[in-house]
Amino acid sequence: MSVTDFTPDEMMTITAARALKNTDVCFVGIGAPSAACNIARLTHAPDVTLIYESGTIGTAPTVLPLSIGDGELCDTAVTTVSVPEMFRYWLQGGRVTVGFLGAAQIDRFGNINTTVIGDYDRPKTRLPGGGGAPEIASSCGEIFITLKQSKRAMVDKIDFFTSFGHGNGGDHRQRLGITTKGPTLMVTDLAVWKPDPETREFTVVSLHPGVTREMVQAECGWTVRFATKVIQTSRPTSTELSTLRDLKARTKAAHSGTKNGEAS
Amino acid sequence: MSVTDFTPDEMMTITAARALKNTDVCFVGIGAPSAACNIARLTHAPDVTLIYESGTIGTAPTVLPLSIGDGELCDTAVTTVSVPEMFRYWLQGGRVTVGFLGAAQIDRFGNINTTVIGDYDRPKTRLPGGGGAPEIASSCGEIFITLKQSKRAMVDKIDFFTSFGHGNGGDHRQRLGITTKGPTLMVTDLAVWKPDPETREFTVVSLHPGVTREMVQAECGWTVRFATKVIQTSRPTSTELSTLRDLKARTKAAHSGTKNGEAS
Amino acid sequence: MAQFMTLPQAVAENLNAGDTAAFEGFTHLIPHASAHEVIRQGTKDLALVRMTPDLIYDQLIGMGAVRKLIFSYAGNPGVGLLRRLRDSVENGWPNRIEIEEHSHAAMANAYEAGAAGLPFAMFRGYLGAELAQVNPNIRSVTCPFTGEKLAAVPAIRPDVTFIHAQKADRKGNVLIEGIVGVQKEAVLAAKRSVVTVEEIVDDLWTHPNACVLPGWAVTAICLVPGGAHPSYAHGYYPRDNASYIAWDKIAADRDTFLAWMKDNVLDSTPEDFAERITHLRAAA
Amino acid sequence: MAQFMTLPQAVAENLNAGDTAAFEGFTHLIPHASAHEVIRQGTKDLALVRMTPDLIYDQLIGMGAVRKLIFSYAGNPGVGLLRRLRDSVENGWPNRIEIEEHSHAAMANAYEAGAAGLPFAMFRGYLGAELAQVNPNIRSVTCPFTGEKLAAVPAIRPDVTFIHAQKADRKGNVLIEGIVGVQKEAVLAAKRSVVTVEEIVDDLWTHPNACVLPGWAVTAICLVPGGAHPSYAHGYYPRDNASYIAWDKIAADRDTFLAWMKDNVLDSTPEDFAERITHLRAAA
Repeated sequence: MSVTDFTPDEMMTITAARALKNTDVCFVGIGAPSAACNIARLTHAPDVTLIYESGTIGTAPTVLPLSIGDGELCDTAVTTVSVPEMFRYWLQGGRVTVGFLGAAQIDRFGNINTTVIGDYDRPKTRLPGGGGAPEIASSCGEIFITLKQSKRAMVDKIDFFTSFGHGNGGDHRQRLGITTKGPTLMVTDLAVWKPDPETREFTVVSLHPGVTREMVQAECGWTVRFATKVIQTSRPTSTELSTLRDLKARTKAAHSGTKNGEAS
Repeated sequence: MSVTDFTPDEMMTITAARALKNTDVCFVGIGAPSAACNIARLTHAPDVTLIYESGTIGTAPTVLPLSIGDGELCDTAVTTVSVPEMFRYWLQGGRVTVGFLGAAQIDRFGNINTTVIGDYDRPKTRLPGGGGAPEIASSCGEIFITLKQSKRAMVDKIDFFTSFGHGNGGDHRQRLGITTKGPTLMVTDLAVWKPDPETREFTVVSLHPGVTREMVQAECGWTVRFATKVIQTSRPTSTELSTLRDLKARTKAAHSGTKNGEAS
Repeated sequence: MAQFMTLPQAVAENLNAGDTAAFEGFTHLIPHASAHEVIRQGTKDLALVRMTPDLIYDQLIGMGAVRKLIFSYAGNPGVGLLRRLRDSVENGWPNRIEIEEHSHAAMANAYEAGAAGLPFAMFRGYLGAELAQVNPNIRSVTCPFTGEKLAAVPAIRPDVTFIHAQKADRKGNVLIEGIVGVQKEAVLAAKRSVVTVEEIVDDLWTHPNACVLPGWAVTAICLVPGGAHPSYAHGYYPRDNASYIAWDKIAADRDTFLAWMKDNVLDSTPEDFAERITHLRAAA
Repeated sequence: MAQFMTLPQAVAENLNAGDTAAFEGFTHLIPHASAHEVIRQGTKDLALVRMTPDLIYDQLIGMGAVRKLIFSYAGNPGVGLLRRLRDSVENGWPNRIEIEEHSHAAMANAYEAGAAGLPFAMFRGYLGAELAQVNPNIRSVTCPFTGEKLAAVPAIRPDVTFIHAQKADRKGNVLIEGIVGVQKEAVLAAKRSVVTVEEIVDDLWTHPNACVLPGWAVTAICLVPGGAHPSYAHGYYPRDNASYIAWDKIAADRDTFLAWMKDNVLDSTPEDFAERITHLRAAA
């Protein structure tokens, strides 16, 4: 692959990374958010503060962690606090500007389900659960979401409200007494979405290079709304691409570096 | 002074020290309690755990601290925690077996005033206030009190209930939902007092050598009750006395070791 | 006052059938050796508490030791779902466990409240979150000054907490460093505690404000080098990521799982953990 | 993000007349230099918060800068009472300050709640204590699980908190070590914060779990060596006990007090603190 070609996944990570500012304090979810946040740090936002719920504040890993508590997150952090302190002083204290979440299931209002597929008491699939998400969703200044599009993930009606986005839309957050902005951005492998200022429904504002409206609709379980003016997402720069690929290569080397133990 | 002579103050400190067990976890008030607790540690109870409200746990100072937060308390501690943690996890958590308090004003039920002399809103004398005492008095397994007797200190009615002892006596603590024992021992420069099992009024159970009942009454503002059987407090041993005098000498040398600064 | 003893003795003395038990460690210092010893001793009917149930709880559940699970995120970190947990919840194999589910914030606050001797924890949480509708242990209190309604959950007070730590000194003072998670709170919240350590030293020689549990606040200490494998012990050995990835396949099938448990747990001892980290120490 | 600046500039930019201000430090690291700068700038009508008001609050009160005091223990540690505070409360000189009095447990919990963004703190306290009858800010909440009644106090949320710390790195990350008191909570609870430090270094080189305030959580950092004198800075200089003892006489008389304040505060600068600790450094 030449440095001017890129995968939809790379486009997604790099676009998500661009949304973070150098002054942001970001609560990082694992998976896609972690890659995006670290690319931001390694490119345009060297001073962005990355926080993982394991208690590491201001961390700067050289490889992506497999878990949210890998040793390198602590080794490179400004400080590492206990988990109760993390949730009390740092998240609930209102010090986090951006919470960056992934999603197993999401609806058009940015409500997320990572709890169950099917009925809560007799689930078809028991998912991991909310972890930090319910309070990340309400305590962070705003929420960025990143996920790979599919009809299974982007659904008309989620099975369980693990974390609250804009609820039924409009001023639903305010009516529940939530003072933070909630989801303000969703970056998928196909497009960039922002909530409509009135209805709060996620609306496509930018299509990634080579992506059509039909392609976005084909991988989304609700009828997609497009902004009046839909632009094209800027292509990854060669710096962005090489930074991401180097990070992924370092990560792969590091995580396969241990032999399979005899027991776990 | 020969090693067989001793002052009433020495008798008080040594008698108070004897009450602590090697397995006790003791929350140490400043002044007389601090001397007694450290004498216990330096004589019969080398493993007693001393906690000061500044956050030092398991401290073993070589000189008595002038304040509850002297640097040596931290230098010699097993660990030093924040003040919120001290009051939440260690005191309120129910881990302290003995709280050792002094008193500006005390009544026969071990209720203590260190807040005001006179009316609260227009006090004759504004005292320092309760500090840790209100919750030490309710959260520690039991409370030991040590003070020099005087009619000014031991009064019929205290001006302010800074910390609760046995209230009006009897089961007053239980009626307030307090589950700890409260004051179980008072050591003065003249006698050892314990609460009557029924009324909870402090009752003299032991007179220090050379002290008469009249001498105890002369320095007490209420009519003193004596136990059916009043014994004589054992004289300080030469080890106890030399340990105490060495500690005081080291302390004096250490605290006068800095010149008076030009400003404070 | 902490007693030094073997892990089998510590488990036998401190864990009873029917107990509420917490095994804590937030990705780091997960007490694998203790969980395996519990499985070997066959203690049943446990109510298990843990913010992040992962491999050890998948194993305990799959072996039928568990009656109830109190948790906030049940996954194989960085890999996927817990297949033995799913089999229990979705299919009732080997038994259907009862679930009490919270958010991380709730669990962290509930441990904190337990350590602080409080009956409940209060925090700003669960706003719009559906867990509040399916878990009757999520209630509320009203601020007597502002009128704000805040979430309330019961304090966590385990009968016994198991943790793994870097070291203890000979008086039983325990040092935990790096990602410290909720271990201090989980120990202080519990009636009894069992701490496995990488080594026992003359002096902890650490920072005055490091995370230290005084010996008198701990029940039992057991020397089990490698006892956190395949999680890691900061300063001793790194995380064995390959084992986490491998677990996904092992746990996918009941028979594969049972065979693996026999070989690696039932027929093993706490001493076997030391060997499992030799290649990791070398790599670190 | 922390800005490095002089102490006069930090005080001028961050403290306004009428503000609620906390100067914290539990015996250790008391921000004397900051308090003196506030007195020199003549900022008035302050509501001061501090668990243990000692010399600096006696000085601020005696100079008429204070409208209200929120506290839990007002004494000269190891020496006696605060004579300027007494003169204000008992005789109204130079003005009668308003008093909001708590216990240490209440104040510590209230700072903790402030740092945690909560409107109030909840704890088991004030049982049988008369303060609950004279302070309308002591209320209660009922546990929604056990029915136990617990004490409640409003969170402390100062407009500005002043602390002194050992060091900062060039990104403004601040290290506090030894007896850490409530300083972290007091800074995180406040809208703005001013931190004086003994030195500014390239790297804090400390323990991963040390008490560190990230630079982005602090407003202003000022290099003021000796700025805690006559309290102490662990690792730098010991407590100047003689100065505490001397204060008792200085504060006993209004004229002696005013003369001392002119010589040692009004006619001095933050730079003078470095000299005041030279003899202590030598003794350490």
